[in-house]
Amino acid sequence: MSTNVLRVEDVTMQFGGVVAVDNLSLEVNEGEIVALIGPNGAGKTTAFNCITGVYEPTNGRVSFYGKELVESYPHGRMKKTYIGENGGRYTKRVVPTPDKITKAGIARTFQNIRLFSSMTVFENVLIAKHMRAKQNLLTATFRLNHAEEKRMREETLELLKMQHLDHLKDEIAGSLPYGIQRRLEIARALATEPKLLLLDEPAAGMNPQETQELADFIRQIRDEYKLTIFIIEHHMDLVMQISDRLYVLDFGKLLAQGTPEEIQNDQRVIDAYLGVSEDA
Amino acid sequence: MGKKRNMILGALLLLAAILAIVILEKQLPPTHIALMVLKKGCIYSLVAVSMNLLNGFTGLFSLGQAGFMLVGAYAYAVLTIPVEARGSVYMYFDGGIINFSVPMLVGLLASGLAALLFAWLIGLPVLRLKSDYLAIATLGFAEIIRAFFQWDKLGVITNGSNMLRKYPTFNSTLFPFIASAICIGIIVLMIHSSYGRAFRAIRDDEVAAEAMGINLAKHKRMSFCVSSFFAGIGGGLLAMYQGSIQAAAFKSAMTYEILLIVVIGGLGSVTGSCIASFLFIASSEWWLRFLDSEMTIGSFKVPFLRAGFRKVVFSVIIMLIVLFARKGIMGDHEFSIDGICRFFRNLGKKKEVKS
Amino acid sequence: MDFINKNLPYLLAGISVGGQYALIAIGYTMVYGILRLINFAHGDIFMVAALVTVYATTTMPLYVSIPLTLIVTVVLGLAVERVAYKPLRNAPRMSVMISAIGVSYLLQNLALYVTGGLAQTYPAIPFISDTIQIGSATTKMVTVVTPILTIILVFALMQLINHTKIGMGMRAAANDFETSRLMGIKVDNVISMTFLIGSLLAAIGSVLYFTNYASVVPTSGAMPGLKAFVAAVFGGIGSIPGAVIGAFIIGICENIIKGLGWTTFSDAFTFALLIVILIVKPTGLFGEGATDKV
Amino acid sequence: MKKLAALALCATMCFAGAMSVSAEDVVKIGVFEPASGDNGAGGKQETLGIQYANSVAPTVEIGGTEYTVQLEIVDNESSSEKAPTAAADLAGRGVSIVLGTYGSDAAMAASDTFAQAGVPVLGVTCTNPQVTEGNTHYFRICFLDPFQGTVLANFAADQFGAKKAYVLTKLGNDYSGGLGYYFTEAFEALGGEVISDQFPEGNADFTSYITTAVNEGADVIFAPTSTEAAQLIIDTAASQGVTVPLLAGDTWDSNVILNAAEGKDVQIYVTTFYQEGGNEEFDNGIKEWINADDTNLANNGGDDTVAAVTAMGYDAYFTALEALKNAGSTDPAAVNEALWDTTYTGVTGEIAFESENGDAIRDTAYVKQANTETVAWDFVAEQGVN
Repeated sequence: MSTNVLRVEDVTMQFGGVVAVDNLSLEVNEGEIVALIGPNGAGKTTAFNCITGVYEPTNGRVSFYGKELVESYPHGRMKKTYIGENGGRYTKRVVPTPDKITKAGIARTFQNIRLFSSMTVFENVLIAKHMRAKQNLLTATFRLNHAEEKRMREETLELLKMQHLDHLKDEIAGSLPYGIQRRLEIARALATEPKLLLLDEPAAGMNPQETQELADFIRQIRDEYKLTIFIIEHHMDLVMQISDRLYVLDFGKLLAQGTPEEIQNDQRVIDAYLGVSEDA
Repeated sequence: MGKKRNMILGALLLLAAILAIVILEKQLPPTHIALMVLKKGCIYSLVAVSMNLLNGFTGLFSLGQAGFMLVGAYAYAVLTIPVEARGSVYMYFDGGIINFSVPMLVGLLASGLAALLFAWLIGLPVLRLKSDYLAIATLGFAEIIRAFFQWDKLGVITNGSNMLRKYPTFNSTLFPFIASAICIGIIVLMIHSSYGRAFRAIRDDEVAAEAMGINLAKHKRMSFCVSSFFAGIGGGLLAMYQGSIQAAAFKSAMTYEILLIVVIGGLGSVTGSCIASFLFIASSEWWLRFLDSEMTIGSFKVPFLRAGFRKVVFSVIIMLIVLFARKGIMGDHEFSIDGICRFFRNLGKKKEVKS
Repeated sequence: MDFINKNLPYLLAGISVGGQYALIAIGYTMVYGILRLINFAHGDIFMVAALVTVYATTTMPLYVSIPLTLIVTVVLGLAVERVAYKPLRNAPRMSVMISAIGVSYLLQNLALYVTGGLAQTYPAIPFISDTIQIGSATTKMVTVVTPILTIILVFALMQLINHTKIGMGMRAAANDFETSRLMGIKVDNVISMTFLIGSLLAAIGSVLYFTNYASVVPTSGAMPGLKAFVAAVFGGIGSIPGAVIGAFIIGICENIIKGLGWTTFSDAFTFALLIVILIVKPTGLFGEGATDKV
Repeated sequence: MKKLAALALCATMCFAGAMSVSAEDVVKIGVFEPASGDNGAGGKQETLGIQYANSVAPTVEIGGTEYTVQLEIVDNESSSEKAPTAAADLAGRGVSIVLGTYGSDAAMAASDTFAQAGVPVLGVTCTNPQVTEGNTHYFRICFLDPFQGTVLANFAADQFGAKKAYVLTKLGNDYSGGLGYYFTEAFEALGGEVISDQFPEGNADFTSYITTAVNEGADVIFAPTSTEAAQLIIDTAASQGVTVPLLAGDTWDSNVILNAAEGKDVQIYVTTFYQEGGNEEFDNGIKEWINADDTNLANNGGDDTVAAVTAMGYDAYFTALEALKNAGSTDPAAVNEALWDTTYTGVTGEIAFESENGDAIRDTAYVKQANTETVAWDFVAEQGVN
């Protein structure tokens, strides 16, 4: 049994009267590629957002390497209107902003690519180095952080080289083709030096060949950077090919979990998902 | 190579500008309108660049600039009025309670720091607000600050709503030019530093910036405070330029003017803001003034020309720029020698295509 | 009784001002609801309406000049939308807002040019300019007329929005601009309609407002405009009842503040109220929250 | 193409800026007055007086040469912020002396610029003491606020036996605040009680202020404000049925006030520099001149009532001519020197300057009451300080 990286316990996210994520619990272990699948609107991205601090979960806890990262319980107006489960179990509110979570070692990409579109490829990746640099506003402004800045630039260039993006480094990110934007977004996430990488539908809009390349790429970065990867995806080919384990979400609830084979043969999953929206 | 050449060229340009000012000052009487416009243009450049840092580079739509300028102007004036002049300035408040005065440069620094302090306090609550709400909240704060400084209970410090005067001012155009150049230089250095990149990342996409480990609250506050610091210094310089100040002058209209300068110059272009400042000040206070008085060419009396026409023409020009040259003079590019070469090359190309 | 006698005038003034702010605030809130644009020029359109009345009454009788004012104001509102906002529909929001500031600047300077910088005296309109006695307070009829008229107009407007096709279009556009365009709603017509209603109410507001405060200067629209906007935000932007209630609250509070002797802060107080509400409840009293999609 | 157009525009602007006019045997007198903003109305009336005077005496003999007097009129927008550049503009046009300005704020703000340019300024109706205090280039022909405030306080106490006064001033306005201050000082010295309030710029709703005055049981309301605010104050006071007298300083001496008060049940008293009828020849002359030109008529507020500031403008012009004659030169520095000893007997009385700050030596003010039926000013008293 390898070390546990991410543990999600009883996470519920309720918007008004709608429960988008319902009492979700899951685990991701070191070195694994784990996928979260489910039909459109099943609450996958919402689950990601709860993990990365974009939303404060209504209830539940998220831990990272055994350390509590996010925890909350229904409070304020939610106290009365909460309709999820395990309402009384959590008593603390630990709600870090997304940047804290990134700093802790969880990086993510977005379903609809979110690059810094007016900045160059190089700058996009360089931004990720900002948070770990030893500098402050004064030293940076007056260039007293010269060594640090140089290190950041070198590391960025190295990363771009490894991702074969170095020839594009001075291009404006927003003007790049879609597939390259995807790769750049992942490269940018890698630059934050994460231990866990969350990928939100990385294959969206790709053709079969590109998808295949992506599959290889994901495995490759896992090995190269010793990453653990948690992925949301629709492309079943991709998911079945690369995942070690899968979680299936439907209407916010966990429907099933297991290896790709187990899931493929799970009647509930076939009913709820596979049979219906193969190519959603 | 390229970078070095640009730096040398930039330094040469700066020297040339200083030389030009020195020559102008020798040639023209000290109150020549050209020099007044240059002085005010320098000050507005600084303020516009500081606003651009916020609106153009960090994507925070703030309309509080006049408020911070007011704080800066007051801090400068209150601290530097010579002790012997206080009696006559604070005539309704028995000379006020401050019985010391600091040197000019210290006062100028204090004007920046005072604005920074206010920005820090205001930033705590308002920077959480999004776009328009932030704009309207900062606008509101500027109005509150204005009322606060006019409050007669604080009259012993601020002289209530009355004018502050008799503080040290500058005579040479070089002073505001160099002061603004230094401040703008610092802002440029910052924009090109790691923090500047973080600010631009926030402008492009807040959510992604946060996912890159950039602490939104902290960086927004930083940008807000730095911007206000320089707006404060700009306010201090403006106080020096005017020779007397009054809180009533720092209305939201002033913020709008600066915002228009920033837009005309191009959001996200420092040189654009500077160029636009000079053009704006010169057109509104000098070049278009002839529109305000009746003129006859031969026996033909030019219609429409009377007091106020200047402002109508001026605002029409502004509207045309806002509507048809949406990116402003410089877009988000910077002025450079290379840029000029490219401009003319493109101009040539376009003509070829047409013919 | 003495207490009431002393404070009744403040309250009356507050209600009256509140009603006038409300009529302006509706224009702000509707435009913002659909275009997400703070129409900074709205207060100036209100001022122009007053100037039109001033100039119209010098040559024609009131029963012509007031309808004329309403028409001219509506045309102006529509023209501003067409010229200054429509070309920028796909531009960043900041550009549109700056365009609005530009229009406001232009209208003020035009007014300055036309009036020659002199304050214009607003004509006295029979009936609503008459003085009446309420309890111990003497005031103008307009003080009483304003809130009643405001409520009637708002009621009519609500009917229009809730029960007509164009009203439905407005609600749809406010909810999701792009989708409603896709669903075949003629968004441009809806926007024009919004500006039409907003300008019409501003014109009516100007008649009431300047009957009370009978002097028009180019900057007359700026402060009422800003305060009406604050009222719209206070009530929850996009919500018409919210804007009206917000306007009354601000009008009354402002006058109470003045009555308490804090006159220096009467404007500042309005903004302080705004900031507090934005921080405590960013969506205003009746606004609906929206979550950003990530 | 767009860029080219922009370039062309810039070029034209530069050209226009570089244009300048010059002629021989012309002496330029600067008119530094607001034509817009809060004091626009007053500034225009003051300018009218100067223009009329110029039409009466278009030339002046200086040092044996006949010079044509050219007026250089610049709008300072009633703003202390715009004043310095407007002043610089004037100085740049080579004026020998400047007249103005209505409103002490702009006068104080522009003072340093004029000092730097070495141009003497003759204040017409800027009454705040700080305008001339401690400088040698700013003179004035009007009385000062401490004097005016005291006169009004005495008048309130003597005429109405007032014990309690409500003083309403405009926030951030040196004229208003200053006069309010001196009135308060004098009124309290007479044993009266003062309740003071301030209204912010752009305020249109005076109901609350008037209500406060009534609630506090004030015997007089003193409101030294611009005519813009005055209109609203009078209107509100009338509609609230205020019976106590409204007092104000020289700014209210304007037909704007008369028109606002027309047919209303209000008592308005003002102190001023000149009473219409004081000089028949001047009155008739200027009325004819105003009525002859639509623009002038509009600038005077639509009728031919002669405002005191117009008379003051008229006198200021002739005082300036006197100074030019005494100087024997158009050099601003010489004019500045000559001003100290210049005297002139104008329609508003004797004009002479005291030797410390260059303030006018004036010891009387006229008190007038607005007649709401005839829409004219009735003379009440000539009041000094004693």
